[in-house]
Amino acid sequence: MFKKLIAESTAKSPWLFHINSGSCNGCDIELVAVLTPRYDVERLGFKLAGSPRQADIVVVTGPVTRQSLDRVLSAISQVPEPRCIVTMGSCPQSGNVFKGSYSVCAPLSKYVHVDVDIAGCAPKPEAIMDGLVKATEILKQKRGQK
Amino acid sequence: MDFPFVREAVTKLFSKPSCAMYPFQPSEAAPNYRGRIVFHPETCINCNMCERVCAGGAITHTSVKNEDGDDVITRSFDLGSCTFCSTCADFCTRHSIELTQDYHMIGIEEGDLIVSGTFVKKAVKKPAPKPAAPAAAPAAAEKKADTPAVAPKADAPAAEAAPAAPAIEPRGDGKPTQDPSKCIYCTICARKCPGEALTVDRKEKIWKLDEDKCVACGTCADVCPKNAIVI
Amino acid sequence: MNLANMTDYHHFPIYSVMVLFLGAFIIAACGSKPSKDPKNPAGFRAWIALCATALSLFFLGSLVKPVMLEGEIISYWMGSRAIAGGYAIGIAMEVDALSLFFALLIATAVFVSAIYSIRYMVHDECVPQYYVLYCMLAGGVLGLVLSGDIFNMFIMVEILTFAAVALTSFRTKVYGALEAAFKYLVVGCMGSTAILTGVIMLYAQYHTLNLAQLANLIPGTMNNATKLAFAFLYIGFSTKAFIVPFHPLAADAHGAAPASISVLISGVLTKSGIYGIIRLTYFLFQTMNLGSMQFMLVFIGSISMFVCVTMALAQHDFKRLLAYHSISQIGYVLAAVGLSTSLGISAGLYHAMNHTLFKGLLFLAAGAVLHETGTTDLGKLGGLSKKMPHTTVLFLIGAFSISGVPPFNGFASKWMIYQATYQKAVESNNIGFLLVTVIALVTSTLTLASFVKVSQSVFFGQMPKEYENVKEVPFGMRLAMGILACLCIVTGLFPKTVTGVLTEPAARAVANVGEYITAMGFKSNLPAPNVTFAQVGVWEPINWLLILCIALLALTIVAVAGKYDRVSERTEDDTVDTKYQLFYGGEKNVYSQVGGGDLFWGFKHNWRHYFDFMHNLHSGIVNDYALWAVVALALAIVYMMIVL
Amino acid sequence: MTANIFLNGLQYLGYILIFPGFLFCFLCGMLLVGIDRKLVARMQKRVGPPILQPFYDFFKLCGKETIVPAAAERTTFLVAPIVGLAALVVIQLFIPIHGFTAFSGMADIIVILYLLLIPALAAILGAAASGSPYAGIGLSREMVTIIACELPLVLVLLAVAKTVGNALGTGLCFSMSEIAEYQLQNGSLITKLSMIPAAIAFAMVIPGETGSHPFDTAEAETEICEGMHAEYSGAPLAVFKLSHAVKVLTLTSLFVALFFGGIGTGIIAFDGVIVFALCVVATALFISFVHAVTARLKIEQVFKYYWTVVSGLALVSLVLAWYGM
Repeated sequence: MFKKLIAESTAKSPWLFHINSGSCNGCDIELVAVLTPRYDVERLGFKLAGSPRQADIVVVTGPVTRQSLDRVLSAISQVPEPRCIVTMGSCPQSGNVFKGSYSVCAPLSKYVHVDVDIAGCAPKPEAIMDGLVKATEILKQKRGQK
Repeated sequence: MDFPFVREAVTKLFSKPSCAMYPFQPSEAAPNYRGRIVFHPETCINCNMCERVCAGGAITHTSVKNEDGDDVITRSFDLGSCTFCSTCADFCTRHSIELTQDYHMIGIEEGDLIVSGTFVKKAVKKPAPKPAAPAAAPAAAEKKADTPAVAPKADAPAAEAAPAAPAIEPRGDGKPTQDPSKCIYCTICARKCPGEALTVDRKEKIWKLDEDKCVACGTCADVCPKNAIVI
Repeated sequence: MNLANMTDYHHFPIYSVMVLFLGAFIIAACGSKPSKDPKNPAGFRAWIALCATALSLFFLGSLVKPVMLEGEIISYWMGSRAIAGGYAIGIAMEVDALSLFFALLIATAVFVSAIYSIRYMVHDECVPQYYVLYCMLAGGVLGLVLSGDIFNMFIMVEILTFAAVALTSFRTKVYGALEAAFKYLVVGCMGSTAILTGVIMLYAQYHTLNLAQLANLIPGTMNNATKLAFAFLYIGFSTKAFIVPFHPLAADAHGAAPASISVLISGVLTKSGIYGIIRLTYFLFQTMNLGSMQFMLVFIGSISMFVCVTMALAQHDFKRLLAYHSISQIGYVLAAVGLSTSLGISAGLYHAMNHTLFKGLLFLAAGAVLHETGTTDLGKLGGLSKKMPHTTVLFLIGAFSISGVPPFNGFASKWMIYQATYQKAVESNNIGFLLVTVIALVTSTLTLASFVKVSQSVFFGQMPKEYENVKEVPFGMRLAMGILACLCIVTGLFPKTVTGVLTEPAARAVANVGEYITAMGFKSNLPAPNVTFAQVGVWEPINWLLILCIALLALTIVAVAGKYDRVSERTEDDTVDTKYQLFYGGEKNVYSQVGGGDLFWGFKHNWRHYFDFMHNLHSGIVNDYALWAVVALALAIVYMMIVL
Repeated sequence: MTANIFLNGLQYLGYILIFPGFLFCFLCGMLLVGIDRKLVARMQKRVGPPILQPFYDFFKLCGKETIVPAAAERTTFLVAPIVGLAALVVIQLFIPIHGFTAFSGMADIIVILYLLLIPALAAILGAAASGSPYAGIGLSREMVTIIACELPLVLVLLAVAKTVGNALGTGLCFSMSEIAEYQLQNGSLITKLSMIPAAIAFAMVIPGETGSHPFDTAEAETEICEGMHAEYSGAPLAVFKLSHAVKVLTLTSLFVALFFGGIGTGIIAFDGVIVFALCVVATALFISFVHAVTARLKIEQVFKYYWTVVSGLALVSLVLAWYGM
């Protein structure tokens, strides 16, 4: 019974940790827009966590610059299981317009398993919500497997 | 201390929230929103203009020969690398690329964010057949230069012009030829050429085609104000 | 003299003092050749000191039954010379409950500190001499509180002052040790001289040195010379208690002295000062029924507790911080004693006892840190809890006690002090005493803040690389700390028993001056007062602890059933996994210890003008402090002349 | 005889575990926090999370992995949250609910003031044991907030003690159960002139003690990564969240017990509901509303605010109480 309760709760209370790996801030402000009264993702139980230790979903924005690569990876590794990694915007998925730069290490999926990609540059808040809802489903699955 | 939001907080408490209840109620994107790319391979002429103008390097193509010796070309758009700037659509002479209002672009499996389309580019027969080419057009949707949309257009002016100056023959491989008698060296064709294959010098009255660069897209013929280009 | 006569408990007070001096003599007579044992450089001399202190504690402990429980006052004339012609000419010892109370505290602290010293003093030179001075100091303080003779009190003050000065500068290689000893010497001698002057003036007036007789003669016959003597004596004992304005000396002395000596300076020397002041005000001059005297003691106590706790918040050194807290807690004692209510005296004495226990524990913990790491600078330490878990637990017990966290002993006594001050405020309808309650409560929180600072800076947080090889301190040192920690818990859990056995008899003795005088063979017409210790508050630590334990047990069962303890931890072989590193915004391998003197920036920023003022005031120059002493003496004289 | 003792023990065990102990604290505290989050959202014109959201958060955290950082002191790190929660629940037992006083005879208001330090201290030590510098900054701020709240709280409690003492004729009264008894007979303390500033001051202390806006400098998640809880994950974090919820309940019910006592029916079930309703109102006014209209203060502003404005109010109350108004 408790297992089911916990699995249900996992889907209902995903906390986000946002990592900016050299983003242009476009995606970042869209992520913040999701928390505003217009979209209010807190309806679904989402919350921005301040520390990776408390997060369930890691949202990475930015093209993963060489400077930030180690930091991003160590922050992601500090998130307790079950966790879900979401890349947001085109940059972490491919490098976008920075592709091929000496200082850019994108895509992130070369280094860690990415669960959900949210495309868009920057994605629309609705698209972000779509992606996050998908991520909660994945979280619940992972929780259920445990 | 000053609390400027007291009244607002109280009034808001008793008013309807301003949330868009998105996941439960669908929400339309604004008009002219540039969302998911839709590719119409049937109109694509493989000019690769889109690839060249793409800032994010999101557009790629692969080309495989089939048993007929035709090129099977697959063009794919990686939405995960796209900036949705719409430049490719703007540059596409055949309007094969379209950015829709669909913003639900979520990738979970590999390939969820890839939009692609395949078409066959007929291999050019060296002994070029006459304008009979258009006849083949209705047969296949996947055709290149001689698509139904283009062929009649290209033909019509040629047919009109034929009595006046029959000297200019179409080359038959889809690449343009100039009719010097009609050409006014306005350079529009050179400027519009996606492959920068044309060099036009107004003073010297030179019209030159770099055959390696030409992709036989027919833009030059379309834009020519004097119908001086024959394909 | 037969054996039965010798084991009569009336001899025990003098035994307990003599045993210490005898120990000092034997140790000195044994020469100063260091022993070959690297773990105990003093060899058998350390055991002699330990035995002497243990015997002393035993003698005093066996006096609890007759003196505390049965209310007997032991008067003891040396050389069987007693009263001749109405004047006491012999040397007397008089042990009432108050004396015994302080003597027990002192003997306990001295005994525990002696256990600690054996393993603590291994890195020093001349350790045999250390034990000589140690026993001298202990004997001096014990003699002071057991003496029935004001001149003997002065002599004991001299002995303990010089022993303390020598021990302060014992580690001459420590930066500032000699300077601290010099400051202590200068101001301490001013204090001793003031006591001597007071004694001389009293003798000139009343031709006797016996405390009981003086107490019988002085009240009612006060003249200007007596008032002058009172002021001199008061200032003299103030310097021993290090209360404001003599607090800077304590900081320097504690910072430089070995930790085992800091325990004595803080837990024992200051108590001797408090004892002197109580004897002076309640017995000799019996001035405590005057509002002005109550005001003076409570005022100085409140100033001491608040000024010193804020000074402590500004410190960067573990032992200096403890030193200021020491004075702050003495401020509590003085304020409570100055209330002149039975509950107040009982609370004050209770707190004095607790102060000896927890401050001793804290100083020993500081010594343990110094012993292992070689520094007490809060800015340089960190994360020692992983290397010294027992010391950390013991330190935390001490820190909780001093901060007044229930159910430790500091809370029990502070809580009585709050009640006493508030009751006094209500009884006297004086809103000023209410302020004392508030200051005491706030000071308690500031104390907690300051010990949070210490625990974060020293025991928790991150460990600097150079302390990776630090080990737990030897068992002997932990044993000493453990004894004090147990006492801290026990005295906190059974406040009723402690007050019933120890502090209430002492408070009764303070109220019952007439009996003190008659016990010595003088006639007194002071009536025996009716003493009650009514409290308004309710606090049942045992029941509370029981409930907390049940709650904890229930929670633990739930937690264990819910696999609370199944945690991911770094295993030994996998040392590079970033998962178990601290979160630094993603940075790797960063060392950043938050701690040291500026931890409570938000508080200090608001008080910056006050802290600047205090910083400028405490110049560290001995001339200034001597000047403060003179000014304090002048003010005391003027005040006494006006109000008495 | 033994059966009697057994039954008594069972009854007290019931008090500790069910009402007003763990179960009550868990349900009501979580509900209060849920209502608080909902109300804040509504005041910001949002829909807000479901009222049961704190329960979801709690159970989710219970199911997460608990990571103990390599730099942390394991035992303290794990034990601190449990001790803090247990201490809070015990405080809740001492606070009377209308006439029902499970254990209120065992502690007075000064003791409760000190017991309130234990959960904060547990959180501080847990944070210190985690070794994180963010936690270090967080605990420093938490401690300063405690110092800031302590002065007004002390003044308020002394004023209450004096007022009730005056009325009872004993001069002063510290006992929680006597204060409750007095209010049962003579109506709420808030009806007294001298208690109004005290009630306001106590209300202002509630958000500071519970660490909610605008006094949440200690766990400012946007600047110092949740501060004290920076390294906590999984079940210990869940316990901390629960502690926070219980603390909200404790402080609001203390507020209700001190100033709005005597409102009730005498039937324990109804009284529980009434007290809880009053707690909800207090939460709504002093936590949610203040949260919605203010932005986070700097730590030195928090300190200044409490030691000037709030302490001033409390002092006014104390002086009024002193002169018997």
